[in-house]
Amino acid sequence: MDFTFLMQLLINGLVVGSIYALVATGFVIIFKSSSALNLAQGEFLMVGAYICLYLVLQHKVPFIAAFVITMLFSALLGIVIERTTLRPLLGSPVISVIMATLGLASVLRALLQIFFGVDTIPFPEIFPPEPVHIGPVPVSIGYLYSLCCVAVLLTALTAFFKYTKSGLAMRATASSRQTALSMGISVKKVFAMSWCIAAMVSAIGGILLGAIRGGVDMSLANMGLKVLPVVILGGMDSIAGAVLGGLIIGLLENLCGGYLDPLVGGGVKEVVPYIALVLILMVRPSGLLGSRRIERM
Amino acid sequence: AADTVKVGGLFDLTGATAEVGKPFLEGVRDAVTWMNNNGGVNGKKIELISVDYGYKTPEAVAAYKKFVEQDKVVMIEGWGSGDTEALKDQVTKDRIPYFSAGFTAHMNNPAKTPYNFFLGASYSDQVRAFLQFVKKDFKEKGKKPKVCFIYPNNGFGKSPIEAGKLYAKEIGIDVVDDQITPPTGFQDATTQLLNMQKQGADYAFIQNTVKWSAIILKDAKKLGLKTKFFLNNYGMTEQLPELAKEAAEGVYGMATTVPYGTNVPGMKKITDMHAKNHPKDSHNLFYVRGWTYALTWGEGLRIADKNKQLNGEGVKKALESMNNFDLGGLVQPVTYSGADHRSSTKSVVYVIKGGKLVKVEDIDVPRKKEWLGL
Amino acid sequence: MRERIALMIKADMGLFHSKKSLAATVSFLVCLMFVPVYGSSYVLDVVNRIGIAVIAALGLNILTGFTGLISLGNAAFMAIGAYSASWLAMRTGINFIFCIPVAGIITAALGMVVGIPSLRLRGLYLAMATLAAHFIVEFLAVHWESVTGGVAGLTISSPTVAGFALDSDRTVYYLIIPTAILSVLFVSNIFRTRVGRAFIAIRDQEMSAAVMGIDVFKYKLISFALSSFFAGVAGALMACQTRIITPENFPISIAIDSLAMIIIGGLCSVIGTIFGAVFLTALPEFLRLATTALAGSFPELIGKLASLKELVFGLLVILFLIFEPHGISAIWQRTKNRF
Amino acid sequence: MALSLNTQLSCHDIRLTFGGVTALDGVSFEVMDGEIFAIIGPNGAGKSSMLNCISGLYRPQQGEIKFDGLTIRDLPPHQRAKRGIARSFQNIALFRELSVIDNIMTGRHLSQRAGVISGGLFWGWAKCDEEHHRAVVEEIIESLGLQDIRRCAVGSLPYGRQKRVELARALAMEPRLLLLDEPMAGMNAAERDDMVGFILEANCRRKITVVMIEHDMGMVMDISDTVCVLDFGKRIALGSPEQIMNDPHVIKAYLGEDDGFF
Amino acid sequence: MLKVENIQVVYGDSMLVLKGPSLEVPEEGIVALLGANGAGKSTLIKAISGLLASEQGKIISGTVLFRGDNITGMAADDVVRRGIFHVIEGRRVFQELTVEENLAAGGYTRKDRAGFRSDLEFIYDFFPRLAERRRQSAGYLSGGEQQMLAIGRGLMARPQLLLLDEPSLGLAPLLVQEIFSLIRRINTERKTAILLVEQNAAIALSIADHAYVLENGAIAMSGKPEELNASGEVREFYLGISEHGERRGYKAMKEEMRSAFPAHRA
Ligand SMILES: Nc1ncnc2c1ncn2[C@@H]1O[C@H](COP(=O)(O)OP(=O)(O)OP(=O)(O)O)[C@@H](O)[C@H]1O
Ligand SMILES: Nc1ncnc2c1ncn2[C@@H]1O[C@H](COP(=O)(O)OP(=O)(O)OP(=O)(O)O)[C@@H](O)[C@H]1O
Ligand SMILES: [Mg+2]
Ligand SMILES: [Mg+2]
Repeated sequence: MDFTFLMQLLINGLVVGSIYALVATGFVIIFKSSSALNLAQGEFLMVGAYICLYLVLQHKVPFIAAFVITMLFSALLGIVIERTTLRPLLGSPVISVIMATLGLASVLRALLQIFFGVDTIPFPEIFPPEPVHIGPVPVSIGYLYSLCCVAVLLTALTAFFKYTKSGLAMRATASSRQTALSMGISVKKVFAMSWCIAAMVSAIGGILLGAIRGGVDMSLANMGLKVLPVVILGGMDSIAGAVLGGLIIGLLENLCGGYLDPLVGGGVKEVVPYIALVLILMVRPSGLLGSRRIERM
Repeated sequence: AADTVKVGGLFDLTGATAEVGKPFLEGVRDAVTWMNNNGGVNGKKIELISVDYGYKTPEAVAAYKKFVEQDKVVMIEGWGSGDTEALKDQVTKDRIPYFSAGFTAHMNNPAKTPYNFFLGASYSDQVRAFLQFVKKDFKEKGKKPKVCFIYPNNGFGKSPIEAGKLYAKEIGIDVVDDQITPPTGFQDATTQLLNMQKQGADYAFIQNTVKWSAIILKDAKKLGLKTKFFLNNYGMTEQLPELAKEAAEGVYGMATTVPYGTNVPGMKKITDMHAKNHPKDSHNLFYVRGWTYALTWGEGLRIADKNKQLNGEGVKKALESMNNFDLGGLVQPVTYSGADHRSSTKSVVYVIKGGKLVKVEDIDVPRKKEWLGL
Repeated sequence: MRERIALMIKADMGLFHSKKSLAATVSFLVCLMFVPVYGSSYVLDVVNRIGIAVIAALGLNILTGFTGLISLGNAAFMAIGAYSASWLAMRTGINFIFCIPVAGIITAALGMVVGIPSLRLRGLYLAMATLAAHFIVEFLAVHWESVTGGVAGLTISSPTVAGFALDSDRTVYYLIIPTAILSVLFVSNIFRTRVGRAFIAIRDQEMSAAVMGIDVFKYKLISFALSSFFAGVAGALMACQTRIITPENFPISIAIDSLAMIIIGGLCSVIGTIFGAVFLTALPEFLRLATTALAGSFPELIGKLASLKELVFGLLVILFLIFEPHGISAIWQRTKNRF
Repeated sequence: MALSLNTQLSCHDIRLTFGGVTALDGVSFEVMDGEIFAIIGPNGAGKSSMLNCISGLYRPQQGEIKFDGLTIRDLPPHQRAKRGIARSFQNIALFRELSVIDNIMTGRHLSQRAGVISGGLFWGWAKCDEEHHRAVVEEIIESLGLQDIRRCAVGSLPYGRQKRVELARALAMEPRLLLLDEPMAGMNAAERDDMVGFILEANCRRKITVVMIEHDMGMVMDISDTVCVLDFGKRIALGSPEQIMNDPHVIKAYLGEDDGFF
Repeated sequence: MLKVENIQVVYGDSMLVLKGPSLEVPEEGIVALLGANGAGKSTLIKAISGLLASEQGKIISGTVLFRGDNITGMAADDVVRRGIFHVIEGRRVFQELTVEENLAAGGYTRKDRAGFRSDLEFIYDFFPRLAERRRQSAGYLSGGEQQMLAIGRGLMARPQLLLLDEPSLGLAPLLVQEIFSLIRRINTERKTAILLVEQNAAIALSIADHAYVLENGAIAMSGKPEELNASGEVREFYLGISEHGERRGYKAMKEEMRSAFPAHRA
């Protein structure tokens, strides 16, 4: 019984963590090209989920097609946002860019509210409702999809950043924009590309989350804040870190929820990621897999 | 102008509770329009000044001050627990009746909060009704039923828990566990449910709003739990089966207002107004709840006006003179008195069957004096 | 020659660059004195909130603007200030007024504890440690019921000064606004002296600051302490103003608002902080009034108008950053130079 | 030449590695009170690393560093500054957002006393103190010819000017030992002349011991009293300029056969 | 090849830094640009390469022509694609990237893979220190190594016109000589034209075909190296040669100072 309980916690931690990892990846992509934190990440998730939902419910588009259209739309949205908001801010300090993403979050939320209202819209059942059993542990199919997505994205993005010219250009741009420009790297294109990719990755996350929760509403955006410790724990510039961080936080939350919550009367699950985060950062100041800051005179 | 009565309305249309705030506002507004078209307050028109405060307490406080000083309203239709708590002393001082859509029991004791009102059985009375139901429903001989409370860690969540535990003890039910969920923004309640399973709870009461309740129910279904779930009057809504799908089947819950479209005498005007004003919106019992609130204080305004006391204090008195005021079955008949602001102690139990809310029975909880404010 | 230099030094060091700006400031302060006489309690409520926001944002600007340590812990510090002042006043019966500075000091001490990770963490990683502090404080506020009253919070009776009860917006005004003015003065002074320069040096070039003899870690802690002192005082004043505090009074959005204030107002500008606080407190108020007025004529649109409010807010923030990345203080400088 | 024979700084058997890279490998030397000591060597030889060890930014894995006979090996940088060690950096490390004056004022940090509270009140002595140190700084500004840019933010100054501000900032500390990392890089002949003047003045008039890294051999050979040559982290020569100029190892590793350019 | 005509540049709307200098780089030529600190040399070549925009600088009048095309105010990345590469002053390496990635970034606009590899080999051959550190983060390199890397990136791009801003900064004497012979070699072998800003006037003049002296944002002098070498002013300010025709030494200056302030601490 107790072993099953542990197994349940572990497996649930991993699968829930995979969703965190997925969302965190979106953060990392933006960070890797512009050293900025995108605080509108949660809203990006929402946009993806709502668009897909809208296509399926209002226009009766089959799910796969809706998914593809959502991807295209998100890509476009990424580009539009880059054009209108980020590009004019090219020379500004990073903190201003972060603030702008906060403004962006407001705008996106408001637009979604205007178009889709504030009600929770039920998500069509795109995955079979029956869970699959891993050993004794039932797991929702949505989570399995998210595990797969994470695995695919991890390899694809890592390879992209490491081996492709565009990946190199992104990293160079994050390091120094002016120098990147002098190499002939189009900083604008790099930004457009990274926002494009980030928006698409987020849309995948949003759709999966919507499907898992069964409904989409404004509270989906909270995921953005929730995933921050994951990104930091893994290291802000590491895709693998985001994945590792996601899984660790997922596990940690579940283990603490399972074993500590009953002792102190709940709520530990919410703070534990942060406590762990601070402790780990004291040992590894740039997260688990993040690249160390270069301080050298 | 002298022929209007001003009422301030604090609503949440963009904040954390917007999805219930919006139909509630529409209900209140349609009811006001309806009343104005049907004689108003003895010929005077009600002017509802509605403000969206985005569920942010400081904005509510500021809006309140503007209502009182600039707009000179006679009463206020408030909303959540944050604004109600923050303003409870102020409204007493200013003598402004203040209705809220939160059902926390400690707002129904006029000795402490003489100007606060709400309409329907308090959260605590809903939990008591649940416990009575459990007592009756549990068939295994020689064992005490075990119940668990699942609630978020905030004022709303905690509000009925103490009352529930006391009453459970009183009638011989074991409360085996409390499971605390985050206030908002979780998508997984597995650990809480696993813990509950470990304790072997037979019944669980979820004190939460519908979308979070749905997530808990879905996880429970995934884990294959045998526990019987109960929801409060913000969880048991028409939306539950849509969000939780199969997981909602067989789930019980309390309602203080009838679901939209229920065949009761008071419903016709509501469906008519709805067809006229929002033909495209789908509506739910929160819309009905908005109506019931407005109709109730509309009656209060009418009595106060008849008594030539159309001011805060007069409206309070008028409300406190209501005895079994019937709204055509939309809500339990309303009774307020100067010593007791419990409009009713009766809850109606519903169950989800085939994706619909089906009424099971009424449960009346005794109106005990010592339960006032608890 | 010597005299010339001495004169130059005097001119450089003054807070006011001209007689005119001194006169303008003094007349502004005099006007402030009379606000309670003419303002309604609604106006006073807003002005009081602005005053509190100024103090809190000023604290954050010390840390983030001047020392370069991004913090998301401001709401937590305000909460600590609010709870400790209230708890003290309730437990010991000391006049609330005296509890305010004590709360500031308690917050400063805890702020230093939060600052310890700054020994090793930089930039956004440190920001995350302060965010952690926020959630830990929130957790304690909810669970440490004997001190914080749990989710129900604490209710404070209004303090009295020399027989006057500070129980209305009008009277609390005379507590909040002078405190805000003193805070502004204090912080402006700090940045004319070595402590302020040390903060900026650490922000710009930490290693070279260390080589100049600045004990970097110590000054980071001082910055944390000073910053949280002001946040704590702001929190205590907030308790005094609202007279009921619960964990829900200090959501993370307050910390984010503080950050927005100093960025939109102008990082490392004291006057900018004031502008930022005014802007971000008054704007939602203004937008709400506007949408309410509109909703009076188009009641059907109230839902959409409410969202519009948020849209306008977000757009304004973005436009501001795009057209004036250095904040309102830069605009202020330009207009001032024109005269 | 009236050089005292007191050792001011002694480095013994310093070894510094970064992962696999050995930056310094058993380097030892002594610097006399009041002398001008030059460290030269090819790029990547470990010269800057050596200065970093002395000023406390790097901590060598092995070896002993003594200043005035007391070990400073384990002191953090700010405490070494307190003992009287100041420095400039190879890649300029000024406080970019501060004005020239304020940059130099940070050099007075250790001599000033104002704390948070007295500073915040800015009353009485805190104010006097500030004025007094301001005057000292004005003097340095004048002697280094920085008057015209005193209120400029240093970030936008040309490279050469920034180097000069860096020197001023170090001098404001009134140090006993001044470490200069390529003080004349990026300057033309006339500016070099000025810089040499400033260094000599610091050394002779202000009695500051100077340890400097420079690639301008003409200048190094002319003004330094002792030269230390590093290559691949090892000391390959130490001696007077004349000795060094003729040392075959040094010629091979660093100077090159053709000395046409200096 | 490159023609700059009466170009005026301001920083931040107000500060006029370039007051209309003109300059020309012929095909396959090496042109040196000398000038005091703050004269505006870096500004001038930033104006050519389009990097001004990222520093709040603006060209307010004048034109820059490259092979007859007007490239005034063109975006920096487009300028690179046209074949002009700017090695920025002050060792601006991508600190977080490895040495090899830095070099690869230098060759970002190139299409030929084979040439890319052989150029990489060429650079490692020339700067063996870089080869040793190829997998290390560039931020940890010594100052001189970073300078090598910056120059190496310029070579990787194989531009038609290379703008070098103080390439010898912080390099050891031996290496300075090598770098300048390398510049010569690139110029003759690859037919790359070069515009060189350099403080080491002697060596710059020794390889240049033509030279300009910029003072206070305007061209004060220009001509063949020999002509400049002959000018008294250049000799005094840039070459450090005294009136008597020999290198000015500091020995005397030191002796003088030491005797003026004799009393050293005991
Ligand atoms: N980004 C900037 N903003 C404002 N002013 C600047 C900026 N960059 C340079 N300046 C100013 O422009 C002038 C010319 O600078 P520039 O860097 O072009 O000189 P330089 O000749 O290259 O000097 P050096 O030899 O020191 O490199 C200087 O007075 C400098 O202060
Ligand atoms: N923090 C560090 N991490 C890793 N390697 C380092 C670090 N600091 C220095 N190194 C390495 O140590 C060696 C010596 O560097 P140092 O900066 O001391 O050289 P230098 O003699 O000053 O050269 P230059 O004349 O080029 O400035 C270099 O190869 C460099 O890569
Ligand atoms: Mg070096
Ligand atoms: Mg230059």
